[in-house]
Amino acid sequence: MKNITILYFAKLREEANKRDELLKTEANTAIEVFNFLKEKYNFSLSEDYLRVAINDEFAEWDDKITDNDILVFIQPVAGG
Amino acid sequence: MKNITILYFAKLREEANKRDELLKTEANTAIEVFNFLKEKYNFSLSEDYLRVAINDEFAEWDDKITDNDILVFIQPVAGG
Amino acid sequence: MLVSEIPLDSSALNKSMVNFSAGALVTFEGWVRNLNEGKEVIALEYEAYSSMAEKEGLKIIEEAKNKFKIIDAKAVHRVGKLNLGDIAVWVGVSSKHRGVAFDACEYIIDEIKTRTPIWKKEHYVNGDSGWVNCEHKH
Amino acid sequence: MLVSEIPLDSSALNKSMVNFSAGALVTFEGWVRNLNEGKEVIALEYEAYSSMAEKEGLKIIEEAKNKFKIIDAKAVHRVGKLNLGDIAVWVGVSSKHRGVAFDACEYIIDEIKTRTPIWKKEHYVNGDSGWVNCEHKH
Repeated sequence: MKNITILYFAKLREEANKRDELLKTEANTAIEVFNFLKEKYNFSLSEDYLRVAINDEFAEWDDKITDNDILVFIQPVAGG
Repeated sequence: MKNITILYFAKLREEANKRDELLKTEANTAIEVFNFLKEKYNFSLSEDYLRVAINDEFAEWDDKITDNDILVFIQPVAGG
Repeated sequence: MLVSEIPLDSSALNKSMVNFSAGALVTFEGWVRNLNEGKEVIALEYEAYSSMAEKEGLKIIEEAKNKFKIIDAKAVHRVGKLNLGDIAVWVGVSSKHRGVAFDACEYIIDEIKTRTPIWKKEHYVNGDSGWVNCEHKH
Repeated sequence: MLVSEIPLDSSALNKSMVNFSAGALVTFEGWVRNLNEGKEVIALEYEAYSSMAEKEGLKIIEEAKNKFKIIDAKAVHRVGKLNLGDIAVWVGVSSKHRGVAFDACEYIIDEIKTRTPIWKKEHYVNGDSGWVNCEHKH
């Protein structure tokens, strides 16, 4: 069992209706966490369209997560 | 006989020791005027290294000059 | 790179770049404009994952310093509610010779727009609003 | 393009470019720096054939507007005695999209440096002085 923090921004913040949450999880990878939360909040964006950051750094979806990690699902940025 | 004006700038101004002068001349082309003044003031810059402007526009050395023209010998500009 | 909740003062930012060994300063200002993809914009807000945006921004600036022979580079991105004509992002690059300052400034703003976690929500005249690049994707 | 005998105020110049349909402003500032070709500079003066410099500058700006899809462009060149850190020349270009603003701004400053009749005399720490690009040529 791990304790991790999720921060939400922009559209996902609006869809989750929160800025952050603490999660107790048995998930091993970032994608497992995302899939759980996508179902919980019915996110409109799929993982193909997002990147994940672990502890302020871009990471891969199948990277392992460890206790006290901070995860952020990074939507396409403002661009242009 | 034509009345023309010469304006001097930068190094040629220092060498001629004047900002401008009125010239009565029988010269037909810009290069003839320049050669006369180069000899008069012992200019350190030759026509290969200069351009000429007639009435605020770049011109050719063998362009004809006419009464009331304003001539300027354009040294290499500040560049860089 | 910094993320700022207060309006950007390009005059002060430009002055902060003064350096007697620099001959050139190239700056970029990104402004809030009144049209995006044909829709009339009345206001917008930027939201940042600030700690990561600042780290990623510093990486970009270090990359620019390694790639181009520049003296200094800085960037600041505004967050919060912005109005038409406000500065959303400022980038400044100083160098001895100007060519590399143009190249480095363009590199930095291109990378900031691609890589830093900062999002833009536009509010339109017709009452709609939306997160740019995030709508209608599944 | 204008030739100015008074110091350039880049803040006012930048503000003069504000336009709600523009999303990007790229500016170039050329500064007086303390070294040129290894010689230590303490001051310099610019001298212009102003009427022609302004006409040639306007041609350059018209060329830039024809070549690049920009909204507006302006340039101002200082003349007279300048000190270290002073702005010798300012160029600003606004556009909807930023890439062309970088290209146009670089085009304008490159052409100004090549074509406008403005000359620079440098004064060095050792007491020498000289017109840049005009010395020792016959």
